[in-house]
Amino acid sequence: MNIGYYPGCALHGSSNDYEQSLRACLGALDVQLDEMKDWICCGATAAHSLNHKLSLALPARNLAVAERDGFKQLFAPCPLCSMQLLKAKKAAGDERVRKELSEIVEADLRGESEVLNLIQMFEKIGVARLKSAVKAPPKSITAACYYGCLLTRPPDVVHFDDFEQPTSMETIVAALGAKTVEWNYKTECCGAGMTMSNEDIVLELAHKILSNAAEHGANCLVVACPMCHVNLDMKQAAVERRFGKKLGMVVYYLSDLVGLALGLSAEQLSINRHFVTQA
Amino acid sequence: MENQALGQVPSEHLPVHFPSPIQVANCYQCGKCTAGCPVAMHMDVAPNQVVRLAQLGEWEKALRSRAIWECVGCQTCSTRCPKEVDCAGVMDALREASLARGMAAPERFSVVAFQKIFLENIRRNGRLNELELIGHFKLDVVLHTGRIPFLFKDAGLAPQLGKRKKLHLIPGKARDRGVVNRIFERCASERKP
Amino acid sequence: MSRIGVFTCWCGENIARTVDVDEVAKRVAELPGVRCSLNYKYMCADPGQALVREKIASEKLDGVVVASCSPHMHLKTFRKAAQTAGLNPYLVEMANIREQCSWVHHDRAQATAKAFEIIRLAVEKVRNDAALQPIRVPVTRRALVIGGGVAGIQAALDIADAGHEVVMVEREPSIGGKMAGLSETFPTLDCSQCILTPRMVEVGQHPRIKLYSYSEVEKVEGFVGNFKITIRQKARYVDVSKCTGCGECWNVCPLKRNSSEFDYGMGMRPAIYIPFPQAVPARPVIDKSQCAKLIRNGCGLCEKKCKAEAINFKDEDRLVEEAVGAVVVATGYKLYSIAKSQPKTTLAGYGEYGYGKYKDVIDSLQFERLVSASGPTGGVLKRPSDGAIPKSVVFISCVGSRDNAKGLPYCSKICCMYTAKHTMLYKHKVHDGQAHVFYMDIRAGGKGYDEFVRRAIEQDGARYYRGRVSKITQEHGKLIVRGADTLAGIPVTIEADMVVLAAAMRPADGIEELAQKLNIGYDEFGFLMESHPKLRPVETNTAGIFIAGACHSPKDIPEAVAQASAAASKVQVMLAADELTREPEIAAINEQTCAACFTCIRTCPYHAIDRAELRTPRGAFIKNTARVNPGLCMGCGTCVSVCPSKSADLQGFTDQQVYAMVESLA
Amino acid sequence: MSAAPQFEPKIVAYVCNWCTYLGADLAGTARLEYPPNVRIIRLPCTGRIDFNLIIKALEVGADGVLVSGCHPGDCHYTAGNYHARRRWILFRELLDTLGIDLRRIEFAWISAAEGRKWQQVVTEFTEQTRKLGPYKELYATGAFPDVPAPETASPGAKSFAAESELREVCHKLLSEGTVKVVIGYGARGPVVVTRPEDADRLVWNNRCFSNLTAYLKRKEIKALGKAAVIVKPCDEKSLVELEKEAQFERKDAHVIGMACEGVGQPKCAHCTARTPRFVDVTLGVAAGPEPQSSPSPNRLAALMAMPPVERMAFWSDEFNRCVKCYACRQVCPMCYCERCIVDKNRPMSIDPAPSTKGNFAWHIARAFHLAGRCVGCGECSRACPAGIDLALLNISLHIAAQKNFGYEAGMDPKAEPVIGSYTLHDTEAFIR
Repeated sequence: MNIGYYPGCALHGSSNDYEQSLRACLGALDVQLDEMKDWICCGATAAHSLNHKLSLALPARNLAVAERDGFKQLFAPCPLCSMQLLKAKKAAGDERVRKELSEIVEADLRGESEVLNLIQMFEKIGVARLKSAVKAPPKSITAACYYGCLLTRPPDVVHFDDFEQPTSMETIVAALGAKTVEWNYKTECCGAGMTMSNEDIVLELAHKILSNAAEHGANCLVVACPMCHVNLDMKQAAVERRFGKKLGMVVYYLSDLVGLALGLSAEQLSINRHFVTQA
Repeated sequence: MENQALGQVPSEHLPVHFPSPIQVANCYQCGKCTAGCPVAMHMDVAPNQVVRLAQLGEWEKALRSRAIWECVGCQTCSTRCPKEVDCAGVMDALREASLARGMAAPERFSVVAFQKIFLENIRRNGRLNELELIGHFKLDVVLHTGRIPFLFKDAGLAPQLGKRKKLHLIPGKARDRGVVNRIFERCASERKP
Repeated sequence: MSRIGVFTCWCGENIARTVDVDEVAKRVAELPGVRCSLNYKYMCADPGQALVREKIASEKLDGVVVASCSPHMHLKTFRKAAQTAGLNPYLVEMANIREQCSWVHHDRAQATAKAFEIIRLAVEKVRNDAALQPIRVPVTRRALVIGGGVAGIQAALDIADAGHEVVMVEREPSIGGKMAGLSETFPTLDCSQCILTPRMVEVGQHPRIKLYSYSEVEKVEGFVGNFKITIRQKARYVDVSKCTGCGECWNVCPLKRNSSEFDYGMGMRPAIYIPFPQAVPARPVIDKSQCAKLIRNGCGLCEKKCKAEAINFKDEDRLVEEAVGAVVVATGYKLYSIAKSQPKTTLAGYGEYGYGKYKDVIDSLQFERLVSASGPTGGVLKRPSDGAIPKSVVFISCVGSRDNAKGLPYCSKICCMYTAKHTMLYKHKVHDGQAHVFYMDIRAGGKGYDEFVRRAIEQDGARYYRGRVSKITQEHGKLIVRGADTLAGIPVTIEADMVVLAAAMRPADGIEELAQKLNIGYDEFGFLMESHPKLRPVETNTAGIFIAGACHSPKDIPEAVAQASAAASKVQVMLAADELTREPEIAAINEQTCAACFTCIRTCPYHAIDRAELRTPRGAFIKNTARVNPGLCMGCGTCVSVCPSKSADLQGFTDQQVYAMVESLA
Repeated sequence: MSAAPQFEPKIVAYVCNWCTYLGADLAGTARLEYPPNVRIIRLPCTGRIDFNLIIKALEVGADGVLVSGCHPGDCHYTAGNYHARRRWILFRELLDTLGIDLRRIEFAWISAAEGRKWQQVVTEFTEQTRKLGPYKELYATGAFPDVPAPETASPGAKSFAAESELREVCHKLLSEGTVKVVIGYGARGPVVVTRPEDADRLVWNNRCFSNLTAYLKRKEIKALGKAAVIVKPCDEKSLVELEKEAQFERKDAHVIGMACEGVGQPKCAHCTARTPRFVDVTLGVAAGPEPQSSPSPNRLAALMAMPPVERMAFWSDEFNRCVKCYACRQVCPMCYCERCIVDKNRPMSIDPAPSTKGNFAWHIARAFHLAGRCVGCGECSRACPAGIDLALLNISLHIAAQKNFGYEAGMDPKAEPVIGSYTLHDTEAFIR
C-alpha cells in the first residue's frame, strides 16, 4: 500500500504515545508508515477560527505536497487534521478556488488523493483480516466507542459513517473480541482545542462523556483522536477533582486495543504512558 | 457600523465576509443549533441569536459577543440545521472579523490569545512547538490579567508529562519555513475594517 | 360566406367618442361578402341583440361580426342571440374595437382606421368559419372514488345521495382511513369514531355504493365520461358473500401475536382478522404472510370452525372491470417516518432522534391509538416500552416538515392543532403529568383554533418552548430531550417518559403510480396537482378526474370533507346529463394526409391524440395515423404547429382562417 | 401640418387568448394608451403560433411581428407555451442564419394582469420598428463577401475492401429468403437487388455517398417485401430518428452496416462516426480513431461573420437559383410526408411559385421541419441541381439543437426528440 502518513503536530508532540501505538499496531499488520516529507501544521482550530483562507491554505499545502510526492492515499490519524485536509480537498472541487489555493501554497493542488482516518485505515486493512490476526481477544473489555466531533462532522466534508449514530468503530472493536456499549455521547464534543484556553468547558464536557460511558456499563473508552485523548485521559484527574468523584476510566486509542488483541504489550503500545492506566 | 441585514446587500459589501455560501437569510430561528450546542449554556448570546444578529445586521453586538469565543467548533449546529445554514461557519467568520476590528470580548481574552499565539507559533515553526506555545500563552495571559498563579496552573502536569516522555524539548520543525511564511502573508486578512 | 352582417357598436360614447362609427360602417359595407353593415348605440342591450336577430332572419345572413368589446365580454352573448335566430353560433365573431382600440387611442382618424382593419380581420375569420356542432360525449353516469377515508366517504355519499352509482375502491380490508384510528378531534374534542363510524356504515349499506375493500386500481383506460377501470381484488381468503362476520374464526386463530397495522404496531391481531371492531365491511381477511395454513398447510382451525363455510384458502387475486364517467381520488396520507431507510425517497431520517430505536419515541398517529378508548391500551395512556404511565411527555412539532435538510420544506399544517389536542388529551388522562411542546410557530388559523391552542396552554398547563429539539438520548429509562427556547435564548433539557413526534404528512404510498395510471399531475413530494390553485381546486388537468383530501396537500378533517363535497358536486354536474357537451373548438387530424410521425402525440399536453389505423370499410389496413380523442382535446392547437404535413388543424382557429386574416393586412 | 408624414410601421401581433389578449384588454380597461399600429390576431395558445405564421406576416408586409403569451407555468393548457418557447429558440437561430433581422420579431410573456407591460412592449416595439424603418431588407439582394466552399475529404480506401464480403452476405440473405430485396449501391448509383445472382452488381466504393435509407419509405419498395438496406455509419443515424418517428421498425428491415473511412463528401470532413452502432451486421473495419468534432462550422462561421443584410443577400443569391424541383425533399431520408406542406393549397401557407418569396418560404419550412431531426447526410446539397448549399441551414439548426438542448440527431435512440418535448429550463433570454 502506497499510503502516505501525515502525523500532524500532536502526534509529534504530547500525543507521541498515539504515534507509537500506531506504529506498533500497524507494524504488526505489516503496514509501514511512510511519513510524508515537508508536512506543516494543518492550522487546527486556530486557523479556521481566525483566518478562513489560512484554514484552507495550510491543509491545501499538505495535500498538494503529498500529491506531488505521489501519495494516492494520505493517512491522517488526527481527525482534526484529516477533516482539514478533506476541507481543502472539497474546496479544490471549485476550479477557481483550486487555482487560487495552488498559487498561495506554491504547489499544484489537485485534490484527488484520498484522506484516511484511523478507522478507515483499519477498514482498508480489512475487518476479516483483523479478526484472523487476533491472538489475545481483550474479553475483559467493555468499551464505549467515542467518535467525538470531527470524525463524522461536517458530514458534507468528511463523508464518513453515520454522523448521528456511527458504528464503524464498534465493528472493529467487536471484531477483536471485546464488548461495546450503546451510549449517548458518541459524537458529543469534548471541548477539543479549548484544553488550554477554556478549561472550565473542557472539564464539564469531559465529565459528561466519562460519566455517561460509565453509566452505560463501559469499563473503558476507545478514541481515535489525540485531542479527545488529552481531554479525557490527561484531564481526567482534574475532572475528578472538579466534580468530586472517582472515574478511573481508561482511555484507549483504537490502535491500542487492536495492538493488545494482536498480542502486543502495553509498553509496546505506550499504554503505560497514559495518565489513567488502570481503574 | 453599517446596519445592513444579510440578504439585502451583496455579500462583498458586508462588514463580515462570509467565505462560503452560508445563507444566513435562510435561518428561521428554530433554535436547533442552540439546542444541540455543547456550550450554549455558557454563552451570553445563544447560537441562534448570533445568527439572528447577523440577519438583523447588528454586527457590533455579534462581533463583541462572548459567544463566538465560547464556540468549540464541534460542527453540531451546522450538521443538524434543518435549513442547512452553516452556523459554525458563521461563528468562524465572526471571529475573524471580530479580531480584525479589535472587538474580541475581553472576558475571553485567553481564548483569543491562545488562537493567535498558536498561529504565530506555526508561522514561525511550520509545525507546532508545544512548549513554546504553552510558555507564550501563559506569559501573555499573565501579562494581560496579572493573574500570576495562572503561570503555575497545570505546572504539576509538567513532570508527569515528562515522566511519560510527552514533553518534547527539541521538537521537529518543518524544513521549508519560508513557504509557510509566504502562505501566511498571502492569507493575511485582505479586509481591513 | 357571402352574406355577412357586421354590427358596429357605439358602446354609448365608449367607442363612438374615438371611432367614427358611421365611417367604419360605411367602409365595412363595401367589403366583399358583407351583406349589411349597421351601427347601434348598445349592441349588447336587448334592442341591439334584437337587431342582430332580425337581420339574420331578414337578410338570411350566414355570418355575423359584432364590432364592439372584447370577445371575453360578449362573444357568448352574441352567439346565443344568433342561435335563437337560427344561425350556427360558431359563425359569429367579434371585433374588439373597444378595449383594443377606442380605449387606448385618442386620435380619431387613426382609431377609425384601426377599427376598420380590426373588423376586416374578423370578417375574414367569419368568411372562413365553419358551422360547428358542440361535441357530445356520452357519459357513464357512475363515479369511482379511490380511497375510503373520510374524504372518500364524504365524496361517495354525496354522489350516491344525488342519485348516481358510486364504485369505491379501498386498499385496506376496511374503509375508515386514518380518521377511524383517531381518538378525539380538534377543536371540539368529539370522538372521532363516533362521528365517522355511522358514515362508514352508510357507505356499507348504501344501495348505490359498490364497495371494493382490500382492492386496488390496476388499470385506467378511456376518458372523461367513459373510463374503464380495472380493479384488483386482493385475495382475502374469506368469501365475503358467505361470511356473517360472527368472529369465530379470529377467536379460534392461534396466531394472535401479529403486529396490528391499525394500531401502528402497538397492538396485536390474529392471522385472520378484522382491522378494528367497527370495520366496514365487517368481514375478516387472512394475512397470508402469517397464516400457518397458507404458509405450510398446517392449522386450518378457522376453516373448521366457520359454519358459513366462508373460508377459502384457494382464493386468488381477481381482476374486475367497472365503467365510470368520473373519478374522485381521495387516497389520503401517511406520516414521515424518522427511520433511516425511507423506501424510494431521498429523505434522510432522524439520526439525532435515534432513527426510531427508542420505543417510547412514537409518532402522533401512534399516540392517537394510545389515548383512544378503542386502542391497544383501552384508552389508558401507557407507554410502549414497559406500560408505565408517562408523567412527562415531550411533543415535538415540525418533524420532517419545514426541514429542508430532511427533504420536506413544506408546512404540514395540521400538527400545531393536533399537538395542542394531544397535550389536552394527555392532561385529561394523566392529571399529574406535564406536557412539553417544542414548536417553531403556532399555525392555528381556523374557526376556534387559536382559542383551542391557548386553552391547552392556559387551562391545561402545556408548557410550550419555541425551539426545535436537537437530540434525544436515553438514560436511566428516561428520554433526555435536548431542545432550546429561542425566546429566552437558552438550551432546554427535559427528562421525559415519552416523546411524541408530529411527523410530516406525506401522500400515501403508491401515489405516483396511481397518478401515472390516471394521467394526472403530482408535485415533487407526490401530492396531486389541482388544475388551478384558486379557481379549480378540486379538478385535475385531466377532464373527469377530481381530487379530495390529503392526497392534494396536508389537510385537517373539515378541509378534507369540504374538498370532498366540492369534488362530489363537480362530479354531480358532470353526471347530471347523459351526454357531456364540450366546445367544438378542438383539433382534428386529416387522417388521409397524416404522415404518422406522431410528433403531435408527444406534444399534446392532454394526451388527447392516439395512434390509430386507417382501414377500408372492409377492414383492410391502409395506413397509420394520429387521431384526436374529442373527449380529451382542450383545443390549444399545439399539435397544429408541430405537424409537418399540416394535417392537424384547429377548428375555430383553422390555418385557413388565420392565413386569411393575416393576408387581409397586406 | 407641414412635416412629411412619419413612417407608420405595420405590426402584427399573435397573442394567446388567455393571458396576453386579456392583458391587452386590461390595458384598454385601464385606458393605457399606446400606438395604434398593432393588429392583434387572437389564437388560443402560443402553442398554436406556428413559425409559418411569422413568415406569413413578414410576407404581407409587416415591419414587425410580436408574439406573446402566458408566462411559463401559467399556460391555460399547462404546457403550450413551453413547446412554443422551444420552437422559437430554434426558429430564431434559423432566421438569424438567413439574415432576417431578429429585431423585427419580438417575443414576450404578458399575463392577463400585465396591461401595463402590454402597453410598454407595444409602445417600445412600435417605436423601435419605426426607427428601423420599413422592412426593406427582407429578400434583399446585393453584394456579400466570399463564403469558402465546403471542405471535402479524400475517401479512405481501406474500408472498401469489404466489397466482396458485402456481395456474399447479400447473396446469402436473398438466397436464404431472409430478405426479399437489398437496397444497395451499384456502379451507377443506388440499385435494388431482388435475385441472389444479382448480388454481384453491388459495389462498395467511394461513389457510395447516397443515404439509402430514403428508399425505405418508397411504397414500391415496401411492396417487394422485407428489405435489407446498406448503411454507412452516418446513414444509420437517420434510421435512429425514423424509428423515433414511427416510420421504421427494426424488425421490418435487415440493416447491413459498412465500416467507413469516408466517401469523399463534404460531410466526411467532419464525420463523427466510422463504425455502425445499431446494425444487424457490420462489414469491414474502419481504421483510425473515432473523430470527435461536429459538422463543419467553418463555412457557417464565415456566413455568420457577415452582417445580417449580407447574409440575406447570400441566401437571395442562392435561392434565386431554386427552380422548386424538390429534389432536396425527395432525397432527404427525413422527408416522408405523403403530402408535403407545399402541396397543401387550402390554405396555401407557402407560395409554390419559384419566386423569391416562395423560395424563401419553402426553404425556411424545409429547414425548420428538419430542426433537431436532420442527421447531416448532406444529400440535399448534393442533389440540388442548382447547387444551393442547403445543408448549411441544417447545420446551423443542428448546432442550435446541440447548443440549447444537448441533442444530436441520430446519436441516442433513447433521447427525446427536440420538437415535441421541453424542459422547464429552456432558455428564454430572448423573451421579454
